[in-house]
Amino acid sequence: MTSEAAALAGKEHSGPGFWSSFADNERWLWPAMLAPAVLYIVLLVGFPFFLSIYYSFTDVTVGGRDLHFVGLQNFNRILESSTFWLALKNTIILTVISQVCILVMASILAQALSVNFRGKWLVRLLILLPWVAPIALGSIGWLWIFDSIYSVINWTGRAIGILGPNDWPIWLGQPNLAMASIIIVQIWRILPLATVIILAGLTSIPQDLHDAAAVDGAGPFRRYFQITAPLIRPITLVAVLFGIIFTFTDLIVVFVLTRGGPYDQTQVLATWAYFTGIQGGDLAGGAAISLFLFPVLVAVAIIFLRFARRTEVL
Amino acid sequence: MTPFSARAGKAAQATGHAAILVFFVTFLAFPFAWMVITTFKTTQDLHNVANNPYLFNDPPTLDHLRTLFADTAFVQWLANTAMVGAAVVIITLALAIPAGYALSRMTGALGQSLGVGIFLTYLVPPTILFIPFARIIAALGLQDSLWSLVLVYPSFTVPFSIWLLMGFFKAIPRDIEDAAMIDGLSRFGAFLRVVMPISLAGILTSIIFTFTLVTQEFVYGVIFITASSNYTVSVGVPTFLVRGDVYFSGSMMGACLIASVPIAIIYNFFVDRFVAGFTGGAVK
Amino acid sequence: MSEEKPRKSRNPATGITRRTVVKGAGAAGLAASAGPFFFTRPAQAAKTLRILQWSHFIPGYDKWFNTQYVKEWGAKNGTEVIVDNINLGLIPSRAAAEVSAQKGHDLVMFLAPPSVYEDQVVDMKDVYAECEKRYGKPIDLAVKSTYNPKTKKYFAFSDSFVPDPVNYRTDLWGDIGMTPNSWDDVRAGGKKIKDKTGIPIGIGLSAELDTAMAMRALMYSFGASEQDAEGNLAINSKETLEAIKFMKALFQEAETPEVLAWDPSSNNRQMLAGRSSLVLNAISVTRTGENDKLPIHEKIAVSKALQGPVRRIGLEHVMDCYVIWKFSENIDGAKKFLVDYIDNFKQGFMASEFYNFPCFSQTVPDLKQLISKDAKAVPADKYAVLADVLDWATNVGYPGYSNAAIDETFNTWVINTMFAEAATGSETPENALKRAETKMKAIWTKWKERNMI
Amino acid sequence: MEASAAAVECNENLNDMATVEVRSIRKEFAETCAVDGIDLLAKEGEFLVLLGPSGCGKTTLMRMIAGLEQPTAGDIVIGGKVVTHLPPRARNIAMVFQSYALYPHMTVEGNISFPLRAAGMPRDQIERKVAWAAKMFGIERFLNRKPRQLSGGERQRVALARAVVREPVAFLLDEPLSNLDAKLRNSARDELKHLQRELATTMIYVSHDQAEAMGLGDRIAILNQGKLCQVGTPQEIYRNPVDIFTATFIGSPPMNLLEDKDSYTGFRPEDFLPKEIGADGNTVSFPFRVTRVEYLGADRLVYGAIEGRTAATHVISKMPTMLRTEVKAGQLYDFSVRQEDIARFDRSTGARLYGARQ
Repeated sequence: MTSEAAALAGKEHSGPGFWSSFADNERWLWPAMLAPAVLYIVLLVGFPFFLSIYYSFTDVTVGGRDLHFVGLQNFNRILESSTFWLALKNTIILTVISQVCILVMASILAQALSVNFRGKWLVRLLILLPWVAPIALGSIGWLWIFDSIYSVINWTGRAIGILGPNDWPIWLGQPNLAMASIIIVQIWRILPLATVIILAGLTSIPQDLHDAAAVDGAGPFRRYFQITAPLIRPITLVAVLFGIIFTFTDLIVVFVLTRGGPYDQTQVLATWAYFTGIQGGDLAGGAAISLFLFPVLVAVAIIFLRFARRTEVL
Repeated sequence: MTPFSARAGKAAQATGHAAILVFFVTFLAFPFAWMVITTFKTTQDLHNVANNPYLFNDPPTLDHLRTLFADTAFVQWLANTAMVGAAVVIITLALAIPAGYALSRMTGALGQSLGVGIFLTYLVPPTILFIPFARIIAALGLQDSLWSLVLVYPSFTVPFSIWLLMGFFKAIPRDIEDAAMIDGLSRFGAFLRVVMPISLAGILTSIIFTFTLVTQEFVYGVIFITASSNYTVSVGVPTFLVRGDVYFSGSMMGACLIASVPIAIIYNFFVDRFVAGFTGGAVK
Repeated sequence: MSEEKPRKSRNPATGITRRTVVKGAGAAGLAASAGPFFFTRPAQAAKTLRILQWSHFIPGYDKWFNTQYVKEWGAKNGTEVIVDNINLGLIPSRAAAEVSAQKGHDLVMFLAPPSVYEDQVVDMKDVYAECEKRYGKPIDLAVKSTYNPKTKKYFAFSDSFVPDPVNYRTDLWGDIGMTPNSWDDVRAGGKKIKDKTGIPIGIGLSAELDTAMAMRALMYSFGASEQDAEGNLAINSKETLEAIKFMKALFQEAETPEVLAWDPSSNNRQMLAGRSSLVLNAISVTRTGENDKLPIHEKIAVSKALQGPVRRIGLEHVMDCYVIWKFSENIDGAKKFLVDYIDNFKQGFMASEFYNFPCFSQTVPDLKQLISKDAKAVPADKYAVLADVLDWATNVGYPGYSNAAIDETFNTWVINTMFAEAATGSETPENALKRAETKMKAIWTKWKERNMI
Repeated sequence: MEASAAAVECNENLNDMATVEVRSIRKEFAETCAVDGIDLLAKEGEFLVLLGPSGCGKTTLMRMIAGLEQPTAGDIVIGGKVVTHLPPRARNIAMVFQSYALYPHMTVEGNISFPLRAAGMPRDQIERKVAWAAKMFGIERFLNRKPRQLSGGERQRVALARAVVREPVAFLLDEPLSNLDAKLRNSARDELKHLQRELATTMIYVSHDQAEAMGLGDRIAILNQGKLCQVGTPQEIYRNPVDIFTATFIGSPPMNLLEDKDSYTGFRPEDFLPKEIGADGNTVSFPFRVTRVEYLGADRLVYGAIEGRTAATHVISKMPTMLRTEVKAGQLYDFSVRQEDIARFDRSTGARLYGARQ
């Protein structure tokens, strides 16, 4: 035993070598652990990001590499364009409406999934599907569903009598319906994630609290709105924040479904930036438009993070 | 309450519950059901407006799947997606776990603002980045290589995972690391041998997220890769099955199904762990 | 469809490609999948020529081009040819990335004149000269689409174009005793058919290629145009306004809102579903019907561009425009490839099932004869009407050249939006025109400043 | 807890100089000074309790001894060797946390063997040691369970076993009993004391519970606001507090304090008894108006105020139940304290002026 202990002690007292002091000293350890990620982010996000900002102050096009500084000209041009305001409005409408719907629907669905029932495994699988489907393909699936000729929604609506023989909504052709279609697809793809996150919050609430509230004579609704909802608020905020980010920066759904049409009525900032910068060749203009996305998102994120920190998410 | 009314109440509740589930399953899974039908319908059947779209008016056909597998590099695309996904997951974890941990343990304003700063980088939209990226990729000689995607995709998976893991690590009591250090590990050793295993659920969550984000990505994939054998599924399918004026709907729907359903099944096995991972940082 | 292109890496010992080895091993899955990680550069041994072009609408064309033609050419010229086919909508972003990177393919095919890239591409003058020596002058359409008179530079080389005829249902038009010969016929007959059967006209009003072509055809035949022959902005004219008003009436009388949501494939589907009486499109509609054995293709006829108040004129549907980047690693090879391709153009014409029409007419001297007897078409002379296509087809930017300003206007769908806004009534025709003019003025100013127009 | 012969043998030769010492140690956080120049020595085999209210710096002090915090100034000496700049693992100490800090992903066995595995001990030795420690704490049955499947008391034993198994120079215990219920706490306290006797290892124990401190400690160090107030045996601390803080912090109910001109007069409740009980000789008596009487079984607590002073001062008397003297609320009695039981404290500094008992 003695030798054992000695060996043990010997090993432990081997003195502070370089590695040892490094692995123990938080002053060095934290920077060392952060360095790879920070380096990567600076090189592969920061650098291109600032390059883009630089572009937005120049007159660069896809066809040329020589560029001249033009100051705020691109931004002025964008702000004067009615399409910009339309795209901004659409982006906000799309984000707000889809998030509100997702919040309500995810809360209901999570509540329904939080109890045990037969076939839950399958139900959960089916519900998860939209989230794992590559969104470009999922959107094409919806394109097929919304097709102006073969729309299965319209066919079904007619078959069950909701739509009259002369009703044939053109989902992607009428501005309001087109917007609605895009919102539906956004809800469809983000709802599973939001549900899973909120479900996570629900399962983390101790049963005691529900019992206590029940004993206190609270009905199911009071129980939900006064006990459950406040308790899952922080995690709900997380779900909503992700939803906002995913919706706000998304290009694919609009790109596949309507390409901003009819006549720019469903244009969002991300698609308009793409069409201007890449299709139209006005790289500087495209960069300037997509830069508008960033401050808005940052503002939203900061508000959310502040809320969330108050509730100890971050 | 009489036993009868109690039973009636219960039945009503069960019916309501079932109705909610039916509604949501229909909404969320219908497009996939539709994909199944479309995949196996003949082109003539698909394009006949007089037909009931739900029925197989012609006998089901495997033609669309044959097109998918014989005329496109679909299997290769799946494999590419899996490989890129795996590589990005490894890079993401290697960068995000240490960074997330360090941020979760750094005291003071610096750690906090660094954390927020890293999260904000997640908000930089890809539309801004991809032109400069093209230059970087070219400078490195990676055009048309899957390595270009492996290099670029962490630009959105790393900030996200750092943020996710940071919340998760914060929920782990410091006592446990202190105990490990007293028990003979270094600060770093405590992280490796104690914190990491405890955080498995959180790490799993970030793996799932990373992988999903990779399979969803479209814009970079289109721009950096032109060789058909190097496409990922997200890019390959719409690129090859929309030819000029014609959509190969059947094959495309089949591709979407094949690409999604297996992943969904795998996720379903992990969803409880995933749920635990997500709440790690948010609800104690 | 997507033919495996020749692999870039060769096993030097055996000379067989890696792909062959893998196929031999029967491992289509994981073994092969590791490949893309390890082969990022063509092997240095042989010269290479990398071509980027669209996935041709006729799969047979890609098959011929990728697996037969370029292989033979490569063997003859000691060059390994790599062809990458991508979706037509993705060509602009890919090109942008290549220019930004200053690396990419040696030969890139655009489907519309890529004037904005003029600074980045080599002058094709000598390619044209060489082909002209052998086959006479290229058609005017090709020159107008690839030449910048201001800078005196051929920024692209056009081997072929795709005609954009009218496709209409013979049965429906027969029932009302009309044939669509003029725009007025389309409006009157379209209304009649729609009132009678509920089947509308399918001329798009969306942000996509087919609409862009159809609207320009309408404008040009009304005597309106984006620019004059000298390249000055000329959109604001009473002829343009007339065209807009006509389209508004046509939309409201003979169409449904579905055309507002379309992509380039939608008019094909509408026609093949029997839900359309007339569309403006390439022959892809009937070709799809023939290939997919949809019986309706027999009822679809093809006719020449519509007569307008001023002239009968239509657009090319697609203009093949090959460019060679200045930074290309095999400029000479690319040029030689183009010249040789013109030598063999007839094969391409056949492989494309009459989709690609020659820019050097003499390469297919018996074109008229060929198209008058088609194996699949019912009736067999369905496509004979395309014989005089050059008399009624013009370029984007008519009556001037297809320049950078025209290109940007085209690609940002300014004209499409103008017509759609007016047709739906969300703007008055005058306002829609004014909005378009504002956008176009900015574009013209920009390119004038750069001395590109 | 069974003391096996092996265990005693194990520890016999271990700690030649098992002292733990801190020298003028300071710890400053961003704006506050958590530990403000403390000198303290835990003798070999001693059970030293660090006692103080929360926020007094006792946990920080312990964490510095453990190496989990770096002192701003001063040195830490363990076994005669300066370890100030050594990481925790090089100090050969064990620590039991308030939360027990068991590794949730390992079984009990994994938890106990963890320090041994970390030190790279051969497998067979680890097994022997784990068996020994498990037997010592009677947790053999739980070896394959995960911590979340254990009760609070069981977890505490596992934590102790994990600390004991590596035979450290010293144990640091951070309120290890505070998560147990009252009954369990008493028996655990007992066992802990027993364990310390057996192992004869230096233990430093942090507590905010004076009863626990009095019961366990060979010596108690009282800390307040980062400073060391007093170190001494429980008796010394109780009977001879050096300042008002110690005097009022120790004892339940705390020492009565009466305001004088420039000092406080202090006496313990149990020394404040009816005059007729008070023994002859040198006593000081006070008119005591009783307001309330509490029966606690063995004792009566008599609450009231001393009359005839400028400010009526509330005091408490703790009377053993065996004193049958009748005390009723509302009545005025004469109570007295022996002169030697009275302490005086400086009014401004709080320091003791002269002792009641020399």
